[in-house]
Amino acid sequence: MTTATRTFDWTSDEIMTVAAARALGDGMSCFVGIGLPSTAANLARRTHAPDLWMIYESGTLGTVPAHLPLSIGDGVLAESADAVVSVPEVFNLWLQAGRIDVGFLGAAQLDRYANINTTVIGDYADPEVRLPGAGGAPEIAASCGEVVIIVRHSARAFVDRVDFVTSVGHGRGPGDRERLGLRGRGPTRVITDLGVLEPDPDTRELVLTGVHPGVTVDEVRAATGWDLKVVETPAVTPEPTAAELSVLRSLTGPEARR
Amino acid sequence: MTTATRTFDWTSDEIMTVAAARALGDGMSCFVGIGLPSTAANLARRTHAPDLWMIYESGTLGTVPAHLPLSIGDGVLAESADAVVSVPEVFNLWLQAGRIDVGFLGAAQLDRYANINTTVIGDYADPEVRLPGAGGAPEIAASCGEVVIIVRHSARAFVDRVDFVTSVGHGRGPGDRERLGLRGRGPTRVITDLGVLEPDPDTRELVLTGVHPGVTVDEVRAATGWDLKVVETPAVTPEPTAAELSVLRSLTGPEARR
Amino acid sequence: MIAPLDEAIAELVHDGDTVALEGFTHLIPVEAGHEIIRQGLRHLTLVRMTPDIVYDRMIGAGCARKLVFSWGGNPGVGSLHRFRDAVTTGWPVPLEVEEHSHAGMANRYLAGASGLPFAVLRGYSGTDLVGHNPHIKTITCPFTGQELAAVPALNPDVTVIHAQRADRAGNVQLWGIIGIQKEAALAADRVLVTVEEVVDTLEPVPGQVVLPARVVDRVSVVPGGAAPSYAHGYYERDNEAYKSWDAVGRDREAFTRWLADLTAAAPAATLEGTAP
Amino acid sequence: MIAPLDEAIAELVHDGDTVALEGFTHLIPVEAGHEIIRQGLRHLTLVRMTPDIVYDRMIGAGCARKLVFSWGGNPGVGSLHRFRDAVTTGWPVPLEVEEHSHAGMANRYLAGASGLPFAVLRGYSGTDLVGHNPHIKTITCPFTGQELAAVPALNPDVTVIHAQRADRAGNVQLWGIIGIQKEAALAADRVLVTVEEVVDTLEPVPGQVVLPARVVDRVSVVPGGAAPSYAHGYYERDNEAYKSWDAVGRDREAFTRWLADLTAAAPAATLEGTAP
Repeated sequence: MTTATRTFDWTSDEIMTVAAARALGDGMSCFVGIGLPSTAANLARRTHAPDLWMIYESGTLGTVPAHLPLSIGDGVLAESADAVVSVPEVFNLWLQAGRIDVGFLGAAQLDRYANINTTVIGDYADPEVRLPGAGGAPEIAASCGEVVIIVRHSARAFVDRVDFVTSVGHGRGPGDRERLGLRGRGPTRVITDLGVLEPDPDTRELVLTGVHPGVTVDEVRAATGWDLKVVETPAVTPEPTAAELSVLRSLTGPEARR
Repeated sequence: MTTATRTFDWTSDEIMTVAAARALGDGMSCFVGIGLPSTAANLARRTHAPDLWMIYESGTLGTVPAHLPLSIGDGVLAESADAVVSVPEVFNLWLQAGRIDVGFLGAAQLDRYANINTTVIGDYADPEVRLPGAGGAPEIAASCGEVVIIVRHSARAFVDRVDFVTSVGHGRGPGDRERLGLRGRGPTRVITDLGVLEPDPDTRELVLTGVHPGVTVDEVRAATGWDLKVVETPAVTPEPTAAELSVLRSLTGPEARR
Repeated sequence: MIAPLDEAIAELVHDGDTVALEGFTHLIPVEAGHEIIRQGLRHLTLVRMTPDIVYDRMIGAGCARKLVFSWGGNPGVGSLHRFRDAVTTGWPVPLEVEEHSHAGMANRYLAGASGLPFAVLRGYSGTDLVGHNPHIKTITCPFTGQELAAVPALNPDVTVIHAQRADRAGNVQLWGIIGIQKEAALAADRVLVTVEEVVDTLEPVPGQVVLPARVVDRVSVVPGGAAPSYAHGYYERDNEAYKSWDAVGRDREAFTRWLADLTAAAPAATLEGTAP
Repeated sequence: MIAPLDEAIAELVHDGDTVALEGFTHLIPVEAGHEIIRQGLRHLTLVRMTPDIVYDRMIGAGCARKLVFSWGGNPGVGSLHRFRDAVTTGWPVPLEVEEHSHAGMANRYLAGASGLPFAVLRGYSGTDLVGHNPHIKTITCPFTGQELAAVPALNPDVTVIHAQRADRAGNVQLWGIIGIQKEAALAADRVLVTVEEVVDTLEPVPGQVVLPARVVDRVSVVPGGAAPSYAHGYYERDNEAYKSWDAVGRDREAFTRWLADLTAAAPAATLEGTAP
């Protein structure tokens, strides 16, 4: 007996974003990276987490943007913020001081210990691909209470060891964050377009703990560049609700563009 | 033949303040201490130095107060300032960065090398007199391009060696400021109610270079707690002009009080 | 979030705490200091760049075992006699003193607010503050070899400030001379803000500092709570009060009478619930 | 003080200088960058937290020998192809790269503006940035023994920023997202500010930063000078311009044509004095 392939009325990017949004609790403070993290955080604030306190590295604290910001320093972030502070202040007095509950990051390359590379693919001195670089990520990964990573799943992105550690996840395993003086707990969830990975409490290695509806464990393994461990019974992500999809599409659809 | 004693139509405090005001060049930036320095700086700005740029440690930059501020943080300083910044900013980004031409300080005790004591008279652990302490003075004395000190002359105030070095003048002599890493030139003039003292270019010891009208060198020597050296022909301070006195009295007279 | 001053002090301030009441001449939280006296708090380490008459009163009342400061005087008037008496004779209780320069104190708060254990500054070099304060050390620049001063971060258990306004959620807005209040609040474990008024919406004001509600523990409405200092846009400095304090503070008996009057008076915030 | 842009650039920027054009997404001094290209400046060390299309253009035009930065991309679009080409193939000239995190760059400017030789931060620990950048060192807290990161002060020869307004004396006012502009300007030896307009009086605006005239060397009136980025209160971000740059920057020939067009056009400020 073969399973009939069901067609969903949402995309893999959409369930990734919805799953990421659900990772944010109401009332949390969240340091938001641009791109997918920003979409997910704004979705959370418009659904289950109306008191999510969003902070962007451009210095906008407690911002409530009327539409999705197009860049990290979009004017819509400043207009609605509790306060707008300078870049040194956002990093020193807010992030470094340990005031932010969750950091929301993307990645170009991610390894089995959730270390992040956004610098180069290949050798640093003679790179195959030159990526944008660190931005705020190293200190977001170091100082937020925890880190949630959103990244599309592929064997090119999910590698055994990143070519360059731009931002530390769990280093090479247990005790590394403490040894490095990193105060936050580090990545607690990696949310992809296929499922959810979490660090094993003992080894700190990323383990597949959940899959999105219609995704098989073998598909996730094939899209992962190391021998991915899987929990006994991976959870299946609840499907996006009509309300979640409606808000998400109002944020990202063509009508949201100015 | 005896000299007739002339009566002046100004007080010794007034000529002190006028002489101090004249020490400020137009267009200079001046870090202003409260009390006599503030009176002198505001007099300068209203007479020969209309573009004097005054900065107070309360964070008011380029302030043009409509009346003499009563305290270092008087509201009149904020209302008229080019910018109002925080206390860390005024000390770090403005004073420490070396942007201020002249620091204008008072003193409770001053020694032959123009070191300033505003902390204690007597032993630190068991003081005869507990004074207010350092305030902004140590770093004003360290970082301004030069320092002008205003203090009333008395043998109790002008001592061979201060009981406590709150703010460094010329240390114990030549090379001391450089050795201590103090970037400004230090005190270039001490203006009192009797005359003007300047550091000897070679020894850095304060030398009497000028007396106010009607003051004799012997009087100054008697009011100085060390064997005061005197230049060959001390200058005599030009008397306050009618304009200077008029502005000064409008600043300090009863009609200036609110 | 919004609570009467007596409740807020009772909740946030405890015997033995390190407490900073900040406000650089402007917006000094004087009424909060009075309430600390009324509640008979003891063994406090009081921190303040410019201890003035509010700390003179708290020291005279015996609240403090230690004072951390950079300039202690009655601004524009003269000395703090209760402070002097405590330092020189130990009345009513001995007062330990740790003193800095303004630059040092400002950077200690800034480091505390920034989550750093220390701050670096060009300061103190050659002064006798160094020898009398073990909290001033030297650090060498790893790039240039230059020697600079290092001071430890200051992280009060409680910071109390006064501001012009808060909204009902506890977002705080202050303006005019902004001093060290933001850094002192962000450096503290707990934050109490007394305000002139609570409003529905904080209309932006040029030169404002906004402290988001999430870094504020309690807001107490205390109109005039900064007097005899001033609140920009609300009331001016009462210079006569500073001058007249000189005679009270100078004399132990006069001070003791002042103290009895203060502690006899119920705090404004609880008056309506008090029997005659 | 107030001078045409071409004169101001000629006076303040020289071959081999370390030059920072700052503006964190907002108020990017794009026209000043174009004028640097037009004047054919060479061997610059370009400094900027977020090199975006203005630095892609300057790098493609061969102005730079080194880039000091923390995030290099076309925000919301993708890569900077001229930057990539210079780094990976050395076209048109090799580009040395020194990279930091945002926190590191912000603190480098802050130290530079504060007259300190270095800054301390919790940062970089465990990252490969440390091994690839000799300007990241470790420092030990003299009070707690904790290890922290140290980065050297950044003091550009010239900082260029764009602001909404200046007055005739050269006092500069900017607001909205204020970024790193104040620190970058105060860290520099020379400062050029392009502005949307010069006004008689700078009416205070909530959230403003004011740079007093005495820290500004030249003000040039360049309306629209931040486009395609935006100037809060004046114009919005031109997202299409960012997107369409991708195709131009991706192709050396298309870029070379763009560059020829740019250098053929006389700068706006000198148009009236130029023969046809």
